[in-house]
Order: sequence, then C-alpha cells, then structure tokens
Amino acid sequence: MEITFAEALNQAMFEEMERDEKVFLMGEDVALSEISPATAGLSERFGTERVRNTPISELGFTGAAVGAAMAGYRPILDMRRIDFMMLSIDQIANQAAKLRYMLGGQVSIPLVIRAPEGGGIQNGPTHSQCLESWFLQVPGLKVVVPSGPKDAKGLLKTSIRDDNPVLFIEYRQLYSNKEDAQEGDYTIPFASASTKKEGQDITLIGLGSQVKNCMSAAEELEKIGISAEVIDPRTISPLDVDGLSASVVKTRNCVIAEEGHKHGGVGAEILASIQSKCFSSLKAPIERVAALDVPIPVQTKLEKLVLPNSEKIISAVKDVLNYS
Amino acid sequence: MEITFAEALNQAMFEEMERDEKVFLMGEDVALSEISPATAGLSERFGTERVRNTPISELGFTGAAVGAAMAGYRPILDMRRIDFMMLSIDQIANQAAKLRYMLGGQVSIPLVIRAPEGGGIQNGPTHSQCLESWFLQVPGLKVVVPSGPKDAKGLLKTSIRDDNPVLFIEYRQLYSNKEDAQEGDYTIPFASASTKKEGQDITLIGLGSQVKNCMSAAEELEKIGISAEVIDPRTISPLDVDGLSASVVKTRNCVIAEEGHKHGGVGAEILASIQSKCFSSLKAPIERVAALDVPIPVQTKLEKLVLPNSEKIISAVKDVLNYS
Amino acid sequence: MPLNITKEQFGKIYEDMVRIRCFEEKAYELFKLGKVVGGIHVSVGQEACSVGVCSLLNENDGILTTHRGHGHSIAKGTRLPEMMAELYGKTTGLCRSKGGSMHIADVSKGHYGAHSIVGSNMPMASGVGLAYHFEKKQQVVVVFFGDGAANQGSFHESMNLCSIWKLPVIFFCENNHYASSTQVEYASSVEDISVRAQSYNVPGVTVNGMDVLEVREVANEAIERARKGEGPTLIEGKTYRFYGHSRSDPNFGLYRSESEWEKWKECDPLLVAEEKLGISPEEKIKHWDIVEKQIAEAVAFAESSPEPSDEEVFEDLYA
Amino acid sequence: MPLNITKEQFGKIYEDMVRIRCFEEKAYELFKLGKVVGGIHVSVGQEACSVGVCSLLNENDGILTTHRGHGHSIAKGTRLPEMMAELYGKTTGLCRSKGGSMHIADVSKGHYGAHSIVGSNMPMASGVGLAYHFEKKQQVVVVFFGDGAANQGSFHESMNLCSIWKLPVIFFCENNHYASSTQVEYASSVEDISVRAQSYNVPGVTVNGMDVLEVREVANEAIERARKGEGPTLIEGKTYRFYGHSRSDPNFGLYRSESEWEKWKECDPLLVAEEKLGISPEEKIKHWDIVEKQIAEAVAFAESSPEPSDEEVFEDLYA
Ligand SMILES: Cc1ncc(C[n+]2csc(CCOP(=O)(O)OP(=O)(O)O)c2C)c(N)n1
Ligand SMILES: Cc1ncc(C[n+]2csc(CCOP(=O)(O)OP(=O)(O)O)c2C)c(N)n1
Ligand SMILES: [Mg+2]
Ligand SMILES: [Mg+2]
Repeated sequence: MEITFAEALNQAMFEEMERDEKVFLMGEDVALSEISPATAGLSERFGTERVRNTPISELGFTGAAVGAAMAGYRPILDMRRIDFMMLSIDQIANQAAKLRYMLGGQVSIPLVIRAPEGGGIQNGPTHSQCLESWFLQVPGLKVVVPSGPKDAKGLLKTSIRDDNPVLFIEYRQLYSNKEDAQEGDYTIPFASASTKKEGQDITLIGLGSQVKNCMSAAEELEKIGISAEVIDPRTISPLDVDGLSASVVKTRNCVIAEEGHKHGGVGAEILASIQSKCFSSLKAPIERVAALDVPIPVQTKLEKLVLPNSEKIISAVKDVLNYS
Repeated sequence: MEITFAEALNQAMFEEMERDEKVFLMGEDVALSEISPATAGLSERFGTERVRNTPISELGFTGAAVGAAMAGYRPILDMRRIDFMMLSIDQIANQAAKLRYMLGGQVSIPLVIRAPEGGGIQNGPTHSQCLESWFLQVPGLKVVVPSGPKDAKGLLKTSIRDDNPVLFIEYRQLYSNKEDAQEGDYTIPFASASTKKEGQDITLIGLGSQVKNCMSAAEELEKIGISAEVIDPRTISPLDVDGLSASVVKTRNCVIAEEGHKHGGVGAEILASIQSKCFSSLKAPIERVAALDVPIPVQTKLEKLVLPNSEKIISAVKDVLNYS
Repeated sequence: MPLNITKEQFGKIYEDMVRIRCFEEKAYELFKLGKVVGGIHVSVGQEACSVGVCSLLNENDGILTTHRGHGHSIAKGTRLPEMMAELYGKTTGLCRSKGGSMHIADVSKGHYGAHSIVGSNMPMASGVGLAYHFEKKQQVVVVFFGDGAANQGSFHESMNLCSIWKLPVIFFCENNHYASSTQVEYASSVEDISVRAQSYNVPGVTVNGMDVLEVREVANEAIERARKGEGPTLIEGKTYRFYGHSRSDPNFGLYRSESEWEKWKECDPLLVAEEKLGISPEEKIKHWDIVEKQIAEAVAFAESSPEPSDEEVFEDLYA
Repeated sequence: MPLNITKEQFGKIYEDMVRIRCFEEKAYELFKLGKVVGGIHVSVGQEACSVGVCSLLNENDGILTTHRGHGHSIAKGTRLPEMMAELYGKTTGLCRSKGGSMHIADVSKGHYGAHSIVGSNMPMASGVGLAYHFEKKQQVVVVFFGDGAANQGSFHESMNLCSIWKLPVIFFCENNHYASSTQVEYASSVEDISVRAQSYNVPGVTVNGMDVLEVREVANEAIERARKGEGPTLIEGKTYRFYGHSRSDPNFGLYRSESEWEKWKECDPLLVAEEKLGISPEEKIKHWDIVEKQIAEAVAFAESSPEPSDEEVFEDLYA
C-alpha cells in the first residue's frame, strides 16, 4: 500500500503503542490530531495520558522522558523541530546517553526522540537546521536517519523496541513523500545500509533528504552513460562502514550527499571511515555535497542556493570522474 | 619569560581589559581569585562589575552575554567546563552565531566563550568531554583550540578583538604547562596552522592537548629513524586547509590526533578536507587517533584506556607507514 | 510620576494601534496570496499591549520580541517599507531577506529583534539591560513574550538575573491564553503569570491587555522604576489573538470555541481605545487614511524591490 | 496523619545520621590520602535533611540527588561497601567505577542516582514521578538539590510540569547558603527559596535543616500529599556544609567567615538530634560503634576489591 512518510511514522507509533503499554508519546501540541499527520489520531485512540501535551519546556519534558525511561517506561518524544533540542541537549547528551554507562549498567534508557528537521520550506535559520552530526560524538546514543516511508516505519519500530536512547531524524520535506510499504509489523536492523539503486561507476551515499536527490542524479547520469549506485546508510550511529565500503570498493568512486553543512557534517565521518577501508580502490578523492556553510536563509532563492540538490550532486560526480 | 597556559590566559584578559573598557568577564565564581589561575587578580584590578559572578544559570547568563554584545559590549564568558555549555548552546548556536546573518548585518556579536574542557584528571563522563566538533557545524562561530601558553595568549587576544562570536577551547590538562612566551601585546591570526616540528616522513596533525603527545611521539619516532612533522591547526573554524595540506603533500602520510571521540570528531573534518587536496600524494589512508567511543570513565586506568596518548599515535604512524 | 497625556499623544497612540492592525491584516492577506516568504504570526487583537508599552519608550530604549512581533516592531517605530520588504523576501528588507517575519529587527530604532526560539529573547534582553546598566544613561529595555514562553527555564533564569543585578528590564508577558493549540490553563500552574514575580522579589502586575491606557499606566510605573535603577518588573497583559496561531489553524473551532472568540472580539482593543481616547469619527477616518496610505506605500516598496543577488547568500555572516 | 515515632525509629534516625557523618569523614580522610578517584563533595553538616526525608520513604520510593549526594544515598539505604568501592575506583563499585562519587546510584534501593550537572536531576525526577503516576502505586520520589540549583531553568520547568500534572515529586532544596564560593544572598533574588513555590501553585515551606525532626514533620506532610495524588511540594532546609565545597577550598577564611562557620557548628545536626531524640550516652556509643564497624568493613571491601579489567571499558554502554 502507498503511504506517506508521515503516515509511516503514525503507523509505527500506533502499532507499537498497541503492542506495548509502556510506550507513550510526549511533546508540544501532540494531542491535537490536526497539528501533524505523524501524530494524528493517536490521542483519540490512546488518550491524553499516553499522548501527552507538554508546556514549552524542552529541557524539562525531555528530562522527564529520561526519568520515565529510567523508571521502566518507553517514552517517545516529539520535538517538532530539532532546532529546539538545543534547549534540551543536556538531558540527551549528558544524561540519557551516558546514564547506563555512568551508573555501571544499573539502568537502561529506552527513549526515542523524534526530531523533524531540515529546510526547503522557507523556515529560516533557526527552523531549518540538520543537527545529526552533533550526535555522532555522543557514545550511548543511536542515530537513525530514514529516507523514505518504508524505511521510516521499520526503523521507527526498531527504535521504539531498542533499550537505548535513539535519536530518530525526520526530514520534514519528506513528510508527504509516498512509497509502497508493507502493512503491519516489520522492523529494520540498525547498521544495515540499504542499496537503493545498483550501479558500477560511482557510489552515491545519500543521507535522509538527499537519497531522493541522489536517485534523480543517478537517473540523469544514466542518460549520459554513467552508472551510479545509490546507497543509504539509514543509521549513522552505528554506521554500516562495511556495507558502504563494499560499494565504494566496487565502483572505485564516491560522492556523499547530506543536507547539513559541509564543515563538520556527517559526510566528513562517512568519508573518513570509508577512505581507510577503500584507499587502494579509490580512483579520485571522495567528494561531499552539502549545505553551504552559512545559516539557512528564509528567502526562497537564497535557501535554494544554500541547500544541496541533484544538480550539485551531478556536478560533484563529474568532478570525481574527471579527476586526474 | 616562562609562563603557564593559565597565566597566558590571565595576561591576555588582563591586557585586553586594560586596553578596552568594553571588555568584561562573566561566569560562575570568576570574581574569586583563588578559584582559577586563569582569572586570578582580575576582580581585584577591574572590580566586580567587570568581573562578574553569575548564578548557576548557564542559559541565562550566556544569553545575557549575547545581548550585551549586541548592545556594544565585548563580553568574555568563562564556562568553567564545556560540558555545561549544553545548557546554553541555544544562545550560542541558534542566537549568537546566527544573529548577524539573520538580522541582515544589523548587529555584530563580539563575544568570547572560554570553554575549559577535556579529560585526564578523573573528572568523569560529564566533566571531561571535548565538544568542539559540534561547533564546526555552526557557521558564524569561530573556534580556536590553542595547544600551549604562547599560542593561547596571542589567540585569546585575537579572539577578544574579533567582532564575531569565538569559542575558545582550553584543554584543562594544559593549564599548568609552561612555555616561553613573549611579554606584552601580540596577536595570532586565525586560520594559520603552526608547524611545531619539521619532518619528512609523515605529518602528525595534533589538536589542543594532543599536540604535546604528537611531539613526544615524534621524538620517539626519531629514534627509530622516522622523521615526523608536527602541525597544529590552532583554529578549526576557520581551518587552514592549505597549510595542513601542504605538509601532507610533502610527507605523503598523515595521522590526526585529537582528544574528542573518533566518531564524528574534528579529525573527520580535517581528514575529509585534506584528502581532497592531497589525494594523489597520499601513500596510505590517513589515520585518526582519538578517544574511544565510550563516555570518559572516572576511574584512572579506564580513563587512560579511553584517551589518546603518544603510544597510540606511534602505533598509528607505524600502521600508516606499513600500509600496503 | 502621573501619566499626563496630551490630545496629540492620544492620536499617536490610536494611530499606532491602527497601523499595527492594518499592517497585520494586509500581511495576512498577502500571505494567503503567496506573497510572503515563510510563515507569519499576526498579532491582531494584541495591539494595546505593544502600543501601551512602546508609546512610553524613547528611541534609545530597547525592545526584543517574539515570532509574533510585528506589532511591537511597529509600535517601536520600525520602518514599514523595509519591514514589508522583509516579508516579501526582498533585498531591501530589514534583514536583507535572511531572517523573515520571525526576525524583524530595526536596531537603528532600538529594536533588537524578534526571536523565533520561544523564550530565547529574555536572556538576550537581560544582556541589553546589562549594557544599559553599564552605560548609565537611564535607558530601559522591554522584552515581550507569550504565556507559553513563561514556562521556559530562560524566563526563570533571566528574571532572577535581572533582579539580583537590578537591571532596567521590563518583562511583558502577553498572555493571549494559548501557546499554539495549548491552553494556558493546561500548561501553566498559575492563573496569573504575574504572580511569578514574587519568586524574584520584584513587582508583578496583571493588567487588562485590551486597554491601551491601562497598559500604559502599569508600564509607566515599571519603566520609571527601571530608569531609577530599581530593577525589573513583570507585567502580564491578558489578551487574545483574533487569528489562528500561524499559517493553517482557524480562528476558532479547533481548540478555541466560537463563543470564547466572540467574547474577546467584543473588547477589541481598537474599540476600547476609540472610546477611552475619545477618538471622533472624523479623527478616526483621518488616522485610517494616513495609515492605509503608509501601508500601501510599504507594499509598493516591497513589490518593486529586487530579490537579493546570489552573492548576498555569503554576506553578513562575519563582521 | 500525625507523625508517631517509636524509640526504635529514633535510634535508626540517629544512627543513619551518624552513618553519614562517619562515611563522609572517612571519605574525606581517604581523599586526602589519595585513595579516592576523582573529586568528592561531602555533606557533613547537612545530615538532618537527608535523614529527615529519607526516613519516611519506602524502598520502592525514589530519590535523586546531586554532586553532594553521599548523605542522601546512605539515608536511602545504599549499600556502603559498594559505595565506598565506587569512590576507590574498583569494579565492585555501584557504578563499576565509571561514575564515581558524583554518580552514586543504587537503583535496587530506589536510588536513581546522583547527577553531576547542577539542576539536571529535577527534570529526571519529574519523569520518575510520571512513571509512578502511571503505575498508581502511591510511590513518591524526592529530588534533592542545592540553593545554587534553584536558579537553573530546570527548576522552573520541572516545578511547573509536576504541578500541572500533579506528580508525586518532592523538591527538597538544601540551602547551605553557598554554591561553590557564591553566596545565596548574591545569586538568588529571594531570601527563602521556598517562596518560589507560589509560582507553581504548590505548597512551599522553609524548615530548619539542622533539625531532623522538624525536617521529618514537614517532609511527612509533603509525602502524604504526594501519595494522595495532590502533587508536588517545595521544601527548603536551611543548612550549612561544615567543609569546603570540594577538593581545595578551606572550611572558612576564603569566602566564609570563621564566625559564621562557628555559629553554624553550634547547631550541628547530630547534637540537635541527640538532644531532641533523647539519645543517651550509652546509646550514642552503641550507634557509633555499629557505624564505625560498618564503615571499616566498607573500607576493607573497597581496599580488597579489584580494579576493573581493561575489557570493562566497553561494557555497560548499550543495553
Ligand atoms: C523553543 C521553542 N519551542 C517551540 C517552538 C514552536 N512554537 C512557536 S510559537 C509557539 C507557541 C508560543 O506560545 P506563546 O509563548 O504563548 O506565544 P504566542 O504564540 O501565543 O504569541 C511554539 C510552541 C519554538 N519556536 N521554540
Ligand atoms: C550546570 C552546572 N554548572 C556548574 C557546575 C559546577 N558546580 C558543581 S557544584 C556547584 C555549586 C552547586 O551549588 P548548590 O546547588 O548550592 O549545591 P551545593 O554544592 O551547595 O551542595 C557548581 C557551580 C555543574 N556541575 N553543573
Ligand atoms: Mg500565547
Ligand atoms: Mg549550596
């Protein structure tokens, strides 16, 4: 059945809340169905105790989720936008991610933080950021970045069932994208990169919103006789370095596309990890396509200039293939 | 004259506060001279209006510094430990760094955030972190990472005179390290990597606390006939990619050492930037030496296992040079 | 100091309120026509708060506001054409089209910006207050925020900081009873947000936020106090937004009842002002005419202004 | 419900206080001998607060504490040998030597941890309270924090959250008058932190934190209230730490005067307890003997325990 990305999230949460009564959802305005298709209908089905509106107190309610997790529940947080997580990152990075280790294994923190993010809809500098790269440096936290409805559903279910804190990134520009997804229950393991299209000449590693840009780029490239493989890591902590490297060893060329800024982005880590495994196979330096290193302007044209797109990917591919 | 790292900071602040009355210092307990050699004597000289104790309200006083900067002052914040910045990062990354761009150039934010950080002194998971990699993804913010007293003084002065927000990282384990530094006024430009030792066979890029480990590693390597060049980027936003690359083009081998975690660390960005410039020169993949991807345990032996050191650097060098 | 007020000031106050109303109505219309870049949050219904306070400020006093900041901006004297151009995403906009509606600022007029992260403006306002404290020129800064923002930690930290340092900062909470779809009765543990002033040993007062003169009265005391170096005040204006929260929610029927909406519409701050200020029908027409012309000029300016050039994307990042 | 108390309970209360005192003195001594890994913050002088509250809790009630958390841990029944081993950095420690003094926890005893980021335990305590609210088993959770922490935004957000959701959380502020070197009179805008309860429409009460029975009285009411589902209470215990803040500052002479220190020492909570509880000299000796033996056993356990193995560095990261 065709479902949207938002519907996929909705189904995953709905089914998991049916399955396990310890699962509950918190966030600003989550109890109002009309606010987002991702949470529509949940409060009607599960009540406002389990689908719980919060005050605008990001630090407070995030910490409350951590505490509830410590005491045996399985909270899902809806952050509405990852940008707001700057206010609560202490509870995630200093507490949730470290607690188990720091307390010598006495607790586990089965917490999912759903973090919608990204640009492309003129929301300006403080409402368009991609911050997943920060969370790579946080051992104890898993980071999931789905690129389409089908993966989103299975990965969200895996996240909810995981006994560790999971940051679940949702690119907002994907919310209305549709895809055939199997109905009912399925999970997708972490650290399993997914090959979205096979190819021989170059590997395009796309993250989140950039998988579709890689796919369009690959289509265009096909027309000029370049066969690109598109691969999606799906989780970045843990990262399927072997899966990604195998593709690059095969194609001997690689471009990495992400929506975050280039400087210090996830692409840097992916690049660094695979270069050490593929060094002797590589015919050219790995290129990164990412947002320009400026804040995301609200203005439509300027925002377009800043964000990555399939043309920029194509041009990077040409640079790589023309390298000498 | 020989001065310690902490004295270097102290001199820089002292001299800049003498020079420009718009400069002031805020932070928890900064007005008590005995609290830290970095701030000793400042409240006595400049009074508690300009050397201002704050309540434990990291978000509040950081935002106050941003506001004061917007209104024409030049605050220096003393965060005591970078770990606490998780509580105030919204004011840094969403506000300070973006304000000038977001308001179309109407304001400038001449703010210095002094962030002591790092491990090696059994302070445990929440008091030993290295978080500079997060700030790479924050366009609008400059990030300075000195490795010794002489650089610290010049770079702090440059930071205080810069009209933009600057995150100034201070590795605490360096505080008592001594070095000859020239007296009086001098500044050091950003984006100018510094070669700490020349060499022919491999480039060791060290960040902050790891420069000294690279130096000891280089000394050891010398004994077995390996000539290592040690280079310190000094600032990571902006990063002197050309300077670092020039060294790697010369030596054709590279190891990067930092105290942060490997996954998503600064080393990943440095590696990614230089590989594209040095690709054809490189004889082996660039290796990264960094903290293990676990929180920093308080226990002495475990902490040592987690942190990088000169032995780990030496072993990485051997791996690189033995690559085939 | 009692609040003496001249006939001329009456007119200015009323006209400022009309200016906000007209700007917002026009902005909303343009938004629906797709002329506005990004989202907007209009403040129709809340004009008495912005004008009541800002009519007492000098140009070298400061304000900071929120995502719902057009009203405060206009009341503080922000240039209308450049403001409209900002909504249009033009290079002539106040923020050169980079910040949009949620970041309107006109620093030349003492407007230190709308800030889009809820609660983030209070710490920054403390800092502007600290700068004024250093300067010793009797300036004050007013920070506007919503009932929702009053549950942010930044509120607590900033109130405490301004109190212990006796900074000239006025905290003005526009309690419009909703934070997005969430009722203040649900999200806030107290009925009157002004009682929270007690936690910081500063005056706290709740005022009818639909009555510009009542707001002025209360704000005046707070401003005097701040100018004298006696520190901050927390003021809560009870008010209501006549439109939905932002782009898509209806005026009523989803989380607000029609009867509640009707009840508040009856005390429309413009009607209250007309009566209390004794604005005659002729004067009314005169003010509206002036304002409508200004707004039309602002729209014309915005329409005719160019988009930013590609190079501008890299400008204004570093000083 | 009036607080009936038996002779036996008197003994237990006194002994708990002695246990804390002895543990802390020993820990401090060992710290100076270089036996302790990392820093410690001892709570000597504040025993009446920890014991007053925790003596009323069941094992399935929860607590969360701070960097200065040994006292609360002991009062809640935390196992002493494993706690001492944690200070020693041994693999038998409560946190397997990874967390150290600032992260003592014994979840089996309802102790959800000391938390080293000032103010961070309050949001987590709200969450434990939320879990208890879901469970409907009349459990309560107490979160201890300092006067310094009361200026963190997390305090505000958590108090509000617990109030609107009527969560069974007791906020116990140990106002020992200093946050590191900073006086509460400087950093806090109010003299009694308990007045801040008014901002959340919950009871707030200040109590003599040197008197274990007074603390018990007040805590009992709060706990009853919480068990009945009536929500949180804010309690402030006025107290004093007899030692410096942490590793290096002296008991007095730097930021605290000797006379102030002397004055507080006169109301040493142990002396107050001996008198109020009517502990005879013989009983006193008996309790101290028991405790000293326990502490000696704890030290012996810690001394003889092994360091963690290298492999342990990777353990306990993921569940
Ligand atoms: C930190 C943060 N959290 C959430 C949001 C999303 N948001 C924007 S406006 C708003 C409601 C604000 O309510 P209130 O403070 O009462 O102001 P009002 O909209 O009523 O003027 C929310 C939740 C945000 N911008 N920032
Ligand atoms: C967020 C944060 N800021 C600063 C510190 C450093 N610090 C540790 S304890 C302390 C003082 C705490 O004072 P208080 O809350 O009164 O507790 P007390 O030490 O008096 O028990 C400070 C500033 C910290 N650990 N966390
Ligand atoms: Mg509101
Ligand atoms: Mg204290």
